[in-house]
Amino acid sequence: MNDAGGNGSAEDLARAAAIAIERYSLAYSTAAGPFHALKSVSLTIPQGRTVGLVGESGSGKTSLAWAIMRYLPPNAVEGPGVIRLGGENLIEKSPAEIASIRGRRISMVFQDPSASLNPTLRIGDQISEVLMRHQKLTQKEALEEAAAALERTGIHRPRDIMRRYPHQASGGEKQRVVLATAFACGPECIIFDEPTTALDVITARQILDLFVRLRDDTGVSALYISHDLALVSRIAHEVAVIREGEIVERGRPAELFSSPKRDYTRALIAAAPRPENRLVTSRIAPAAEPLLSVRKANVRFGQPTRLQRLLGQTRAPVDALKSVAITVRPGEILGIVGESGSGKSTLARVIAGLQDFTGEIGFADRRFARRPDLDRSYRRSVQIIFQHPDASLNPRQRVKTILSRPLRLYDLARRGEIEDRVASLLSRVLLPANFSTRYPHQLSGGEKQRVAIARAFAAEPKLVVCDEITSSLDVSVQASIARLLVEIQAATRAACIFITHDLNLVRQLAHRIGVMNRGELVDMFETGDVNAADRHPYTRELMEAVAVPPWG
Amino acid sequence: MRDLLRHPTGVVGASLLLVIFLAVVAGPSLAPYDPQSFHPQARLQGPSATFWLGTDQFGRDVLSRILHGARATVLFGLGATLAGVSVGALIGITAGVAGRWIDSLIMRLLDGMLAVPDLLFTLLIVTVIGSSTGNAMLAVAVAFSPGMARIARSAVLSVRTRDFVQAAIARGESRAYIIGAEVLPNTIGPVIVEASIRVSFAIMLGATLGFLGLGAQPPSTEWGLMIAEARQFMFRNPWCVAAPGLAIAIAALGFNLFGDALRDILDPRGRR
Amino acid sequence: MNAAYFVRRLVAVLLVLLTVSLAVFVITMILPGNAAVMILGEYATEDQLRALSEELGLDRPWHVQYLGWLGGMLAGDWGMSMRLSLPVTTVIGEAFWRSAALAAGALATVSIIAIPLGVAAAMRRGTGLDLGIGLFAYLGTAVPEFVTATLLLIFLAGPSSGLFPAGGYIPADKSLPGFLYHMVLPVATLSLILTAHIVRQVRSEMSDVLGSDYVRAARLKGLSEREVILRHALPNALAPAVAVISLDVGYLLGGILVVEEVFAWPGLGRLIIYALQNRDLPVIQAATLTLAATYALSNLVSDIVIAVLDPRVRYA
Amino acid sequence: MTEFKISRRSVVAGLAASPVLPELAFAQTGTPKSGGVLKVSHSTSILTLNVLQNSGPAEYLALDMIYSGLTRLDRNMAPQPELALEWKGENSAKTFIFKLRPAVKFHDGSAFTAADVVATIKAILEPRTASPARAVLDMINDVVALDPLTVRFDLKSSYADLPVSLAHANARIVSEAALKGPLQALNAKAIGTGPFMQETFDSARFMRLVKNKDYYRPGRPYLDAAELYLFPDLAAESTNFLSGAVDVMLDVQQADFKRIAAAPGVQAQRVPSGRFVNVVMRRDSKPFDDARVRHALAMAIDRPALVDLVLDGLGQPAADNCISPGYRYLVDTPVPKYDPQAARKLLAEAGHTSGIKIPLICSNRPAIRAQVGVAVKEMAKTAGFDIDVQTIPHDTYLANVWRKGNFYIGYWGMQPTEDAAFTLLFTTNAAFADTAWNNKEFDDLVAKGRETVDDAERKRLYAQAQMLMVRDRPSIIPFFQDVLTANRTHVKGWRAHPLSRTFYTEDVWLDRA
Repeated sequence: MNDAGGNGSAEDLARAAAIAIERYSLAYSTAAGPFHALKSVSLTIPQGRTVGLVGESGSGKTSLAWAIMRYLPPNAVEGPGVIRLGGENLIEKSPAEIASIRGRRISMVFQDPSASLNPTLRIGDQISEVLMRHQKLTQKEALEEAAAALERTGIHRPRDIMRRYPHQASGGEKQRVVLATAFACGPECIIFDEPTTALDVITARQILDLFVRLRDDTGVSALYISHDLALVSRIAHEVAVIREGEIVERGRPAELFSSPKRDYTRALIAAAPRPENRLVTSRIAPAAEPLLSVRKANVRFGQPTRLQRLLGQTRAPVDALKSVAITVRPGEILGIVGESGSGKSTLARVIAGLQDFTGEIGFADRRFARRPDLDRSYRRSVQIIFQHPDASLNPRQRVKTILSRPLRLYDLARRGEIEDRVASLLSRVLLPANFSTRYPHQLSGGEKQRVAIARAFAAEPKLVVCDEITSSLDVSVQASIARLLVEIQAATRAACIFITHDLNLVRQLAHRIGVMNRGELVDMFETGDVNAADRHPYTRELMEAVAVPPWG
Repeated sequence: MRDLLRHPTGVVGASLLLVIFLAVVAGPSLAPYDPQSFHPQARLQGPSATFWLGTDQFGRDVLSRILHGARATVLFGLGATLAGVSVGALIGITAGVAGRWIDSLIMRLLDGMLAVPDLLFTLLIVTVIGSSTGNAMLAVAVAFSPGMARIARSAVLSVRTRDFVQAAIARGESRAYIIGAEVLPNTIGPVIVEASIRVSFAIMLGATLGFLGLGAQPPSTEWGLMIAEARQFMFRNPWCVAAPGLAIAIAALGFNLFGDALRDILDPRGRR
Repeated sequence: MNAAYFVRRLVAVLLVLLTVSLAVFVITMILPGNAAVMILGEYATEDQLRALSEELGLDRPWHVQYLGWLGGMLAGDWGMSMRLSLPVTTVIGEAFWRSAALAAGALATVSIIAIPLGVAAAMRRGTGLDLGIGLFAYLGTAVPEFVTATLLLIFLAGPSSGLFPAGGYIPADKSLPGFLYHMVLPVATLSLILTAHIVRQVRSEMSDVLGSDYVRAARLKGLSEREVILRHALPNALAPAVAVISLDVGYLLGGILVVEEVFAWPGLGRLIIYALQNRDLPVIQAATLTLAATYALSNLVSDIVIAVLDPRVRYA
Repeated sequence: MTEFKISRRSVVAGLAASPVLPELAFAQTGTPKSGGVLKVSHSTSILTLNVLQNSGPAEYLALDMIYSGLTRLDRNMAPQPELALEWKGENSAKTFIFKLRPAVKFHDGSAFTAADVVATIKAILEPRTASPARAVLDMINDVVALDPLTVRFDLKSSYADLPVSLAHANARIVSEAALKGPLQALNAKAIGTGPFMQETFDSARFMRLVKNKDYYRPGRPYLDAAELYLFPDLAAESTNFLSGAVDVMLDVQQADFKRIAAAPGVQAQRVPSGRFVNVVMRRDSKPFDDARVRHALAMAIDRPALVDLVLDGLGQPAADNCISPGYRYLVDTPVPKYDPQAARKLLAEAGHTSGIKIPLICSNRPAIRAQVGVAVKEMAKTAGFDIDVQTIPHDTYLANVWRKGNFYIGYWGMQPTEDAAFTLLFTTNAAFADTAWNNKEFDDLVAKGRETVDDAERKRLYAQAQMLMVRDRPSIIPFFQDVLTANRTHVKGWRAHPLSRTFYTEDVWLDRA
């Protein structure tokens, strides 16, 4: 366990440190025996500095946050070790003392802003109550101070926002409110638990910039917890990597990335998608005959029925797709990038025949104008893979049944051959043959997504639509799935539409990239011309917002 | 199944149900006396060595009548719920799967039937088809079906939007396969949970019908009827009312606890 | 609460009542042993039966009868009760308010007892109090109304204790204390079962809220436990609790039938049982519709209350 | 007022079955005080106040207070003068002249005259009125008002008991004016000449009657008012009565009688009556066309045990003879002994060697029918009768089984006269014949009995008729039920009456200490 810097005794270091954690262990007693979440962890957050804590899900990073905030579930068993806030050991504090410390000397910002605001209370009250509790302000003074705090977050028309209820504010606005609340009482330290993950890329970037500005203005020390190494490295003075409850390595970001000492850190860095190491080498002739050509595709949601119009409930309909046109050439990987709500998933569902549309789909030499026209041969040659692995497999069917279904449906294998065809499909997605008898709940997220991929390619499709298939996986698993997809695609020469919000990842594997915004295809370019002059302004805005790892 | 045994209410519920199940299956053979035979000299006696739970107004042994009555009462509850559940689930699933105007038509009808309280709805039907155990069972089944239909429908709607069903649709699977192999197996869970809780309501509804003289008729040994007949004599031998009342409570409690435990196990979020 | 929402809900209620009226009419039309036999009873001869059924219009085709009846209902002329030879409107009018008093009493008692109990159980989850409340809740829903009513009758109204009157009714205008005094046991029976049912629902709603992110966030802002519960947890648990109570109004209306029979409370419940036993068709149809209308309207009222409590619904 | 003496024999029989019996003969203590409100609880609802049509137990009480008939039966079933002061039968009881009480007013102030009597009797005889009294008055050919205070009855055949029939509960006098309007109007508004006037009538809850100040019997009624409270639930009614909330409990259930009798401040009354439950066996249907089967069933029922089990001892075993103790012309017929072996042998003789399997239909109202059904099933089992008891709703029973089925349970109140009892069920053209006995000899005896005025001759004729009934056993009448009522000790003058149709409420007074 190497210690940062290693100079001077632990005490004086601690005095200077806002937060000092020494050899702290934590376990959760469960029916299946104790689960060791933190194993003798030591971590110091110097005054006015920001320490990044990076780890995958289940690494114990959030447990550490709870330990610091003294908000542990009843089945938590704390081992030896000390957590000091400005020299005082929090573990010995009484609940009353802890209550007075929380929000005043140390506060916390959560991942999902909309969940951490009380839906039945106005926003203004949720900020002022902290001020009234800790600063003993009157309600009027507290509301004034709250408005000022909101002002500082750069939110426009703060007084108007304060009167509104949480469901009337956007994700970005809500996170600004949470930040204002956290900074309101000028705490000594603030813990950030993945504050930008639930936001879209551009808003996330704005919130990050806001965090840096507020931190520098107030000089508060901060613990920034995240799974995104690249992002943390841009804002943290020091980064610690945590794995299964142990801090594997820590150091300044630049050193850590340039010369990682531990294998796990190295794997983490490698897994983070970087545009430069391309996974796809093949070239697609620009003039090739397109396999799929979508023309003037329109989708409108919430069209009031005659009866509703009669009763005067005409809510404005939403146009999810506005005359989108794209083409995909055989063997090509077309990347589609856009924020949530940009219509990229709707486009995927239209192509896969799951969403009614107006306009025209051309496939090979056939034309389809309406969803019911999409016949079985079209559906066999166009397959779709979904984002959430555990929702895309029927929980009551074994892997064998799931994989054999397409074979039987398109009678690609006689009864006898099914068994070993399934085995070969499993091996193609690097899963052992004995997985065929398992149920989905017995597989990990990554393994389930591999089965989904195997199911898609079982039909020997000409086009596979991938709708954010890596977004809900851990970073390291994401990388392996991406590589697997590219290998199978190359082997089968099937075309692929790869939809994602992660610009770095799409630049690694797509031939061409389309950018969508509010239901329109605003840009389409060869991956290489990503920084060309004639890029659409929205594309450029996206490029800046995405954190590119600092090295190289 | 084993996590049912680790679940406190599950254990209590299961043991109560075991007792009830024993009474239903082995009741008649365990009964010390013939439930109908009179013992005129021993009328309205409290529990004694010869009559463990005492005797009723005709001198019939209350314990034997309860053991014989288990079949009439519990099978009434099970039968009514089963019929109500299957009809209700069928309607609910068709509404959930068909969608569009069929769905809204069925829902309007269900709202109409649900607006009438269960007991009143059952009374109406029993008065129409005449009061007897069979008719009362049919009435309770009909009264239960709207509630069950609504639960089945919501279960279907929640499964329909799941990705694995969308994948099946995208593949071009037939509607029958989608319903049969993908949707139905995943809606059975919530339906079973609701059914087991409703059995206790069915038993109590049946007993209330017996009390109002519209359910089982003499000489049946249905527990609700036993209470109704014995109420006149309750001041002289409270046991002939307390014993069947207790039996009903045990059966209703058993199904209730078992249903709740089942719901917690099937619903991963775990309400506890 | 925009007007369109209100209009939509009212239309839904009317639609529900129309379905109920059709269902009730069809059901009462196929009653065996028609009403004429019941009225004239054992001394009637065939010709008298025919004369009476003509007089009551029982021989006209059923759809003609339905339209005639529906027209009458809407115009406020609910016809004459066959046995009581009183206009149905007066018969039901009086009985309705007496049942409404019982229902209001029960709902008030339940809201005062069940909600705090449910909240307490959720806050002290797993302790003795929670288990005790849980047991009471299970027992309450396992005992039919007429058994609870009988037990209350014996122990609280028996000659030995004589605490409360054993059933009966005194009009409020004659003597309010007498009226309330006679309401105690019927309301107690209804409340016992409803409380048992609602405590469990409130408990699970409250434990959901206590486990929510915003309650955790409130605690981590350093607010006192009292503030967290009163300002953050309770308001969010109240709206679903009201929804649950409104759903149980149907359960309550069913219970009233039995309680009024046992405690001789001359309300709508007993009127329906009498009408069913005596095949008094107009009273059956009108009373069932009234009950269904009450239930549908109570759902509407609870929607409004929920909208008041939960801003998300208010600005839907 | 004459105390009621029970013939020794019937008391002994009744006594045998129950250990303690409350004191029966009541001495009249203290001088009556006027004033006060009598509160009465009853368990069957008052559905109609139409005195010509009503049949509910509580309805008889209310209408006995509001209306009066030409004559009224005392507790010995002898007709006493009421609206008629005196009457005499002419040319061997084929015509009757009734002299009416002068200066009597209806509650609305209108005068009572012979025209009202004529209108009422005509209304009763009109089939459309469907009045139960028609069965006992159908021998009237014509009724004429000779002058405002005299009425002449011309009968189709001589009938000595006309004054008794005119005392029928549904033969009370309604004003001519009221009868001009629609009959249904009488259901909710009752204007009679009786001791009490209708004040409020809420059939689901309670009824209040107030004192008729100008009632023709001076000094009566003592009470200021009477209030009748409906308690559909028997347990609630008895608890309410014992807690002192009401003064009189109209009908006491057999199950509760001993407990109420033993309660402090309560006086329970029990009087034998002719109310019976009968097992109807249609002779024109298998297997009851064979007399041996009927006699076998008669021997297969343990009647004293039945009285114990179903009536809790409060009744007397009967011998299938519809004439109960208390009738003048009763013939003491022996109660068949319970002998299942003899019954089984008789059945075998009749060809049913392996016994008989047959359904017995019981209506579900009142509950006593099903209780008797269940008890008979159990008792007759050892005699080889496998009886399947089926309980069905009352109206389905009325519509499909009554007077059509071959084996079911009937339930009948006591009739005022022997003739009424015979012609109710057992003569060939009886109003509600359902046994298909159709015995010509029995019909002649009843018809002759109706015409003879000479007492000894009538006794002989009716004795022969009763012997015929026991010999042929048209239906099994296992017991007669006692009428049970109860009142608080401060209530004086409240008497149970075998017919439970007339209550003399005007003689009741409250001895508030």
